[in-house]
Parts: sequence; structure tokens; C-alpha cells
Amino acid sequence: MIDKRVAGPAAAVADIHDGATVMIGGFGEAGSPIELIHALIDQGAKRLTVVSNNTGSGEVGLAALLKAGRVRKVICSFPRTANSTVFPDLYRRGEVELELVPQGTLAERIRAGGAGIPAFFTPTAVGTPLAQGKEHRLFGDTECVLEYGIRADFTLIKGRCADTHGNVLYHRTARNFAPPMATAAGVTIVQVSEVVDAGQLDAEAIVTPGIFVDRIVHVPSPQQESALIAAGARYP
Amino acid sequence: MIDKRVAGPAAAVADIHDGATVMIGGFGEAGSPIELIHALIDQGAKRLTVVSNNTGSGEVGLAALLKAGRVRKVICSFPRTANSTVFPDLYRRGEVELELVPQGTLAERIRAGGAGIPAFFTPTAVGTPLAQGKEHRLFGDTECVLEYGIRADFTLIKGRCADTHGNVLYHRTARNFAPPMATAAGVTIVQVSEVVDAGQLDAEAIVTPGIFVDRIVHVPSPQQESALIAAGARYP
Amino acid sequence: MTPPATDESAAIGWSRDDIARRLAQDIPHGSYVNLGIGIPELVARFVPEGRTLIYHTENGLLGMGPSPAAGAGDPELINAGKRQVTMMPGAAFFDQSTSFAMIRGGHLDLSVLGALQVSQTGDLANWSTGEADAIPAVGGAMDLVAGVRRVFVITQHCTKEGEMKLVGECTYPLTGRAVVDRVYTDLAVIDITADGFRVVELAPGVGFDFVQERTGATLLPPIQRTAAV
Amino acid sequence: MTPPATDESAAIGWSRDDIARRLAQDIPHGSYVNLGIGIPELVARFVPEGRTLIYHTENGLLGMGPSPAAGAGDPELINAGKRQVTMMPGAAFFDQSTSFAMIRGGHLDLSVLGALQVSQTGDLANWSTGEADAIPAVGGAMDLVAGVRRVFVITQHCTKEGEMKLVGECTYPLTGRAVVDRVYTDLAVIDITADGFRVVELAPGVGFDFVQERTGATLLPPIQRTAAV
Repeated sequence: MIDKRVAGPAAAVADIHDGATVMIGGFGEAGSPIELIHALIDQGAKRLTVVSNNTGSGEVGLAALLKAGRVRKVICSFPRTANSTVFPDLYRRGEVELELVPQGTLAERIRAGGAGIPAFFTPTAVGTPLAQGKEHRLFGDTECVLEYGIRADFTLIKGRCADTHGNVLYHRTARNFAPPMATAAGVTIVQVSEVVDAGQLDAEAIVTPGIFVDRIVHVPSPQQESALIAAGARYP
Repeated sequence: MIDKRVAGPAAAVADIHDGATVMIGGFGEAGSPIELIHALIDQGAKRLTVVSNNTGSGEVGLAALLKAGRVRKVICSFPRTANSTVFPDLYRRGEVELELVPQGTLAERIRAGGAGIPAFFTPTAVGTPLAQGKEHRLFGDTECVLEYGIRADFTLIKGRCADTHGNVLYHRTARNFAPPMATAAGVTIVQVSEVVDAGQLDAEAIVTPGIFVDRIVHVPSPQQESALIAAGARYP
Repeated sequence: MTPPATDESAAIGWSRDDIARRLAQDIPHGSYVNLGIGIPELVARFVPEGRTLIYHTENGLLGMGPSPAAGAGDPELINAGKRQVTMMPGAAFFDQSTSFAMIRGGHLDLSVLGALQVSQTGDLANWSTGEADAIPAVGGAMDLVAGVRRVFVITQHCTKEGEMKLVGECTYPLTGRAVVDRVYTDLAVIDITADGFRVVELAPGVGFDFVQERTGATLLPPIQRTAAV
Repeated sequence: MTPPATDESAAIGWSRDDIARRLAQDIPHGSYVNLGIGIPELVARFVPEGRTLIYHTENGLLGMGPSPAAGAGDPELINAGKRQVTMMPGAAFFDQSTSFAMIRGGHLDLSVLGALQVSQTGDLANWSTGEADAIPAVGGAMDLVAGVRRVFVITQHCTKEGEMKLVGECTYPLTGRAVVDRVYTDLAVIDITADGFRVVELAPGVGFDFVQERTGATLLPPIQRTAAV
């Protein structure tokens, strides 16, 4: 019998090492695996490189991980949002490195990392500062830049429901970066609010097949970033 | 209101021009859009380039299109199967050109074509005859070859169910090449055995979003290649 | 570059709603459309009766609907601006790599974006003013302009400070090169052509010279449609 | 190259079932496995009690089960050999680009394949004999050997005609270069190491020299495991 459940968030992230590259799902608060991030803060790993579309809001979740000084570098497309002050402060003080990547190029680089494609050409960003220093090549009339796949040591994502084999379903626009990130890490950890036995999900409707998932954490009632911020919460 | 249904297979393929590149879904008989292929035979377009994983069996479907002399070139990974005689005969007589592509590279080239990625590097086929003459590059310890995206003028695929917006669900391993092919053509035509109103499908479970589909043809009882061959059928 | 000092410009020409309404007229029925955050979102309110557009939001939804009723929202059903939205019949969810495959692969018919500057060759600058202290953030803007079939810009003709936004060459960092097809401002609708800016239509009561004075490159006059040639 | 003429070779060593059974012992519980068409498929019959393997078929199914009962099959639920199969609890369907992302991206633990030739550096030839009149067909073999973490070959040690299949250098067109980890034949289990072929285990009653005579490159003897070093 195959059962990828682990005891809880702490057990799931216990082996994330100092200096690890960690992909973290979410677009804004949608899909942010807050319980896994908080467990990672408790666990204490340092000098992390974080791959995530944003940098969190308030002082919970991803922003709290940054605030705790655990992140050396962020690879993302949009590091500021309405309630985001932690990253901007760190960045202005020179305490965190930023690799800014267009959102679609970020998604494609992650997919490529997971699909064994070391590099690809894309027309996105040609003629902009984000293409500077990159290899260019013309395809027909379209100038492109060469972009490289990204892989991580760990991926932390949030799903809605998983079976014990690690097949995952998501909730609406919380899906966002989770499926490609699930494919691109040595160890993929997913928190879900529901776990069912293998065979309970429709094989036609599975979004992330279990082969991409290593550990399942059951978090029955995940917290929502905006609700925590509205309540004035900070972590830890 | 948006409704992408067309009257039938003949109407769906009416504008496929001589010399067109046509992607045809299916892995063996699973997912082969036989009714659309037969309509294309009736329609008469010539000098086609066909992108498909196989070359059909017996003298129905894809094999019948080849037998009718409509295909100038085939891009595929596996052009022979148990009951396939049409393609081998044409190939040995020098009457059809073959571009042989590893199956995964074929799938990725089609996806790239649909995703606006003109080219990508892959380790597949390095050191083999299929890598000869291709640009090589080393990424870390892994030597790779450069492969190019493929696009087509038309894609013909089979789904199980579509809504009027063109959102498509598939049946088991009949899915195979249909989702990437749907993205990679100027005009994508899907035959399905069931059509429902927009809003009747679960938005979380849609495999091919409607943006990739141009025409829906309702074929309530599609024929199965093996059954036709067992019955001694030939087309036309 | 600063146009002639004047206080009139706010009072004349199209209002923001007018610009959005004018732009909406140019979107065919059945189009797949991505509306940028802010003013571009206004366009959805003015789609002519009888036309259905399908809205794409790059964070993973096709068939996006308007904001939910108060209290009925879902914090995980949001748009690219991270605001809660709804879904229409026929909607589909997908991941980010699929969403940007739609964009980069040319599957969307139209992207409507705001601008800091648009050049006469269609260069767009809309993501960064290049200030040293700014936090750089690009999101999906570069992908949209590189991939979507047509790119419309909706913007005030000049900034609040009176700086020209339609220019010979952008001074802000680019979002994309030669990507804009048409610009809709409070003063005019202007195409980017091989010859540069060409006026398609002037706002009511706005003269050609008035617009030219507020534009940082030569404006070509509308092409006259004659009854017979 | 032809080994010493003998009629014994068919009678001694492991049967095809034996080879499959021996190979199956080396696959850990929970592995994601792709079995090639033909002899490799036998492996699934001999998985030791208490282990669950998850079978991938590259045409788009993870969690493939055995052949259906007569008359219970679905012509659109097939394996890579285009034979009807079933699905196990926990199965998932996906498209070809996802299926080969699994393969190329190193997500599968093991690929078991047949061979025409395997070289002492792990080159594999298994898709073409290079005959002029043959219809070239490759399928997913090149993707599997390039991407899957471990590649096991299961094969007779020599062809029916007595030609060696384990060779110094392949003469048939390659499927992949330096891709094979281990070979299971009727005579022995042999690792591909940095030093060449190394015998891991001999079939009962089969001597080292007997295997060496039937192998087209130097065989290294098994590494002796001593109780203490």
C-alpha cells in the first residue's frame, strides 16, 4: 500500500537544509501554503532561495519567512503588493537579493525544470532591461531570448484534496503555480484540507498526478492570509 | 452567446487547403478522429503534411487518407503497427516523406508550437541518428539537442464531451496528443460524442480550455478503428 | 517634454468611462480578452449589447466574471490584481504554465493595458519608472505584450503633471518593443502604423492641432474614406 | 561476433520468467516504473508479495493495471503496445506532453527495456537494425533512456542465431548513449560500471567463463563482499 501522508507540517519540512532552494506556490494569498511556511519558520533553515510569484503581505506566511531573515534571494515576478512592506524594506537595505522574472517566463522556467528541458527560447522581455545580457536569437521575424529551467530542492504548495498516492486537486485560482512547481523539486510537499483513499478521485480530473508528490500534509482548516492580516496576526 | 458547433464533419473540414499541415490526434486507434479524417478524404485536399504519432491501421481513418494519396509528408514517432501496410508500402515506393521524431520530443515540439516557444533543448536522442545535423549544447553534464516548435494549419482531434465554448473532456488514453495539438494549430476542430451548454462542465476538471478550440462537431456514435478493420471496412 | 500650459485638458475630450466605452466598441463578439489592472478593467462595463467577450485573467481563469456581491467572495477566486471576482458559465481553471502558454502562444485576441509611455514605433513602457529606490515588479505585462495578437493601450493623453505619454522614444524602461497596435486616450484614438502615430478619431470638440501639441512625435491625420477612388 | 557453438545455452541458465522474477526483486516498493513492450511486461507478474509498484504507460496513464477480462476491455484504455489494459485505484490520465515531462524530467524511478545490443559503456541499441528496407519507428524509447533515473535491460544473453548482444561497441543505431544501468539475461545479472561490464550474479549452474565467452567485451568478476575490511 502506498500512503504519502506525513504526521504534520513540522514533519513535512524537517529536512529542509540551510541554503536550500524552495519553491512556494501561490499568487497573492490564493494557494499560499501558510501552514507549511510557518512550519519552515519554526524549523529554522537559513539562507534560503525562494521561488514564488510574490513576496507575501503583512507579517504572516511568506512575508513572515522573509521578516525572520531566512531568505537570501527571491526569484519572483511581482515582489510588491498592497500590504507588502517586509520585502521592500529588506530590499532597500540590501538584505535580500532579487531575480526579477516575467510571470510567464517564471512559470515556463519552472515547467521546463520539471520536464527535463534545460533551456528554451521565448519572445517575452526582448528589448527590455530583463533581457539584458541574455543570449538572443532570431526565429523568423521574432527575436527571442534563451531562458533556463529552474529546479528546487523542495516545493511547498497547497491543494484542496489529495488521495494517498499524492494525486491532487486544487481550488479555483489557488491552483496557479502549484502544478508546475510540483514537478520541479527534489521533494514536493503539498498541504490539503482533505485526504481520501486512492481510487476515490476521478482519474480524468486529476490535476497533479501522484508521481510529482512526495509528502502529503493534512491541514483540515487552512488559514487565509487576508483574514490573518485583518486580525492583526504576526508569525511567529 | 458563444456556440462553436458546426453542422457536421464535412462543414468542419471544408476549408482545409492543398498543402496544409494537419495535426491528427490519436495513439493507435485511441483518440483517432475517424469521422473527421473520412470527411477530409471526401473533401479532397492534397499534398498534406500530417503530424500524428502513428500512420493508421487497415484501410480506414488515417491509413485511408494515406492510401488516397493525399499525404506528402508524415511527422511521427512510430509509423508501423500490427495491421499497418499502407504507410510501409508508400514509404518503400518513395511516395511519402517521413520525419521521424521521438515520441516525447514530438509531444514537446507540439506543445512548444502552441505555447509560443520557438525552440528548446532536450537530452532525448543525443548520440543517436535522430540527433544528427542538429545543434548540440552541453548543460552541466548533459548534452542536449535543439528542437523546434511545430505548428499546423489545422488540428483534428476526438474528445468525449465539449461544451458550446469548446471546453473539452477526453476518454481515458484517447486523450494522448489531443491537448497539445489543440493548442498548436490555426484552426482546431474537435469531434465529440456529447455536447453540453456552457456551464455544464466542472471548471476544475476541464482538460482543454475553449480558447484552444475553434469548431465542435457532434458525432454521437464515433466508429472505432479496430471494429471497422475487423468488419473488413475500407474507406471510402 | 511638456505641452503648452493649459488647464482645459482635464475638462475637454473623453472621460475615463468615455474612453473605455469607445475602446469596447472595437472588440468583436467572442473575443478572448485580457484586461490589465486599473483603468483597462473599466472596458468590461461598456461592451455593446449582444456581444459576449470571454475574459482571461493570467493567474489562471478563463471566463472571469465581475466582482462578487458583498460577502459572497472567495479569497481564492481572484484576478491578476488580486481582487475577488466571479466565474461565468463555461469558465475553466488552469495553472500558470498553461495560462501563459495561452498568452505567449497567441491564443488571446486582445490585451488592454495602461501605459506610462508609448512610442511612435509601438514601444510600451508601463512597468517601471526606473527610479533607483523603486521595488521592481513586472508581473505578466511583458508576456502579454509579447504574445497577445493585438495590444490596445488605454491612457490619459498626458500625465497629471502635463508630461506627454505618447512620445518619439520611451525614456522609461520598456515592457516590450513594437508591441502596441492602438492607443485610446481622452483626446483621440491613435493607431501605431509603419509611418508612426496616425489619428483614427478625435474626441468630440478636440482639434488635431490640440492633440499634436500634446504628443511627442508627429501625428498623421486620419485617412479620409472617400466614397469612390 | 559469435560465441563458441553450443546447443546447451537454451537449456541452461534462467528462463524468461526466471529473468523477470530476478529483475522484479530489485525494484523497491512504491517505485514508478515503465515496462517496455514484450518481455519487460513479464516483470509485473513477479513483483514480490507486499510491494506495490505504480506502472506508467507513456501514452498517458499512471496506475496501469493488467489486461482486462475477455470482453471487458475498452479500445481507448490501452498501453504503449496498443494492447487493452485496466486501471488501478489511484490511477491518473494525462496528455502526451505531461507524460513525457514525467519521463524526461526524471520522475520515473525505473524503465525496463529490451535490447538488440548493449555496450560496455551502457550504450543501448533497441529500435532499429538499420536495414535499408526497414520502416524506421522509434516511439518513446529514446525519451525513456534519456530521462528515467535507472534503466534496466532484460534480454537473452545472445540472439537465437547465437550473436552476442553485450558488446564492446554497438553496431546497430543507438537509442541512447551511456544510459543502461544493469542488464538481466538468461545467464547473469551484469552492471554497467565506469570500468565496464561487471557480473553481479550468475544464473544457477552458469560459470563466469561460460558467460565471458558469450560476451563481446571483458567481464569483471563480482565484487566479493567480505565480512570485515
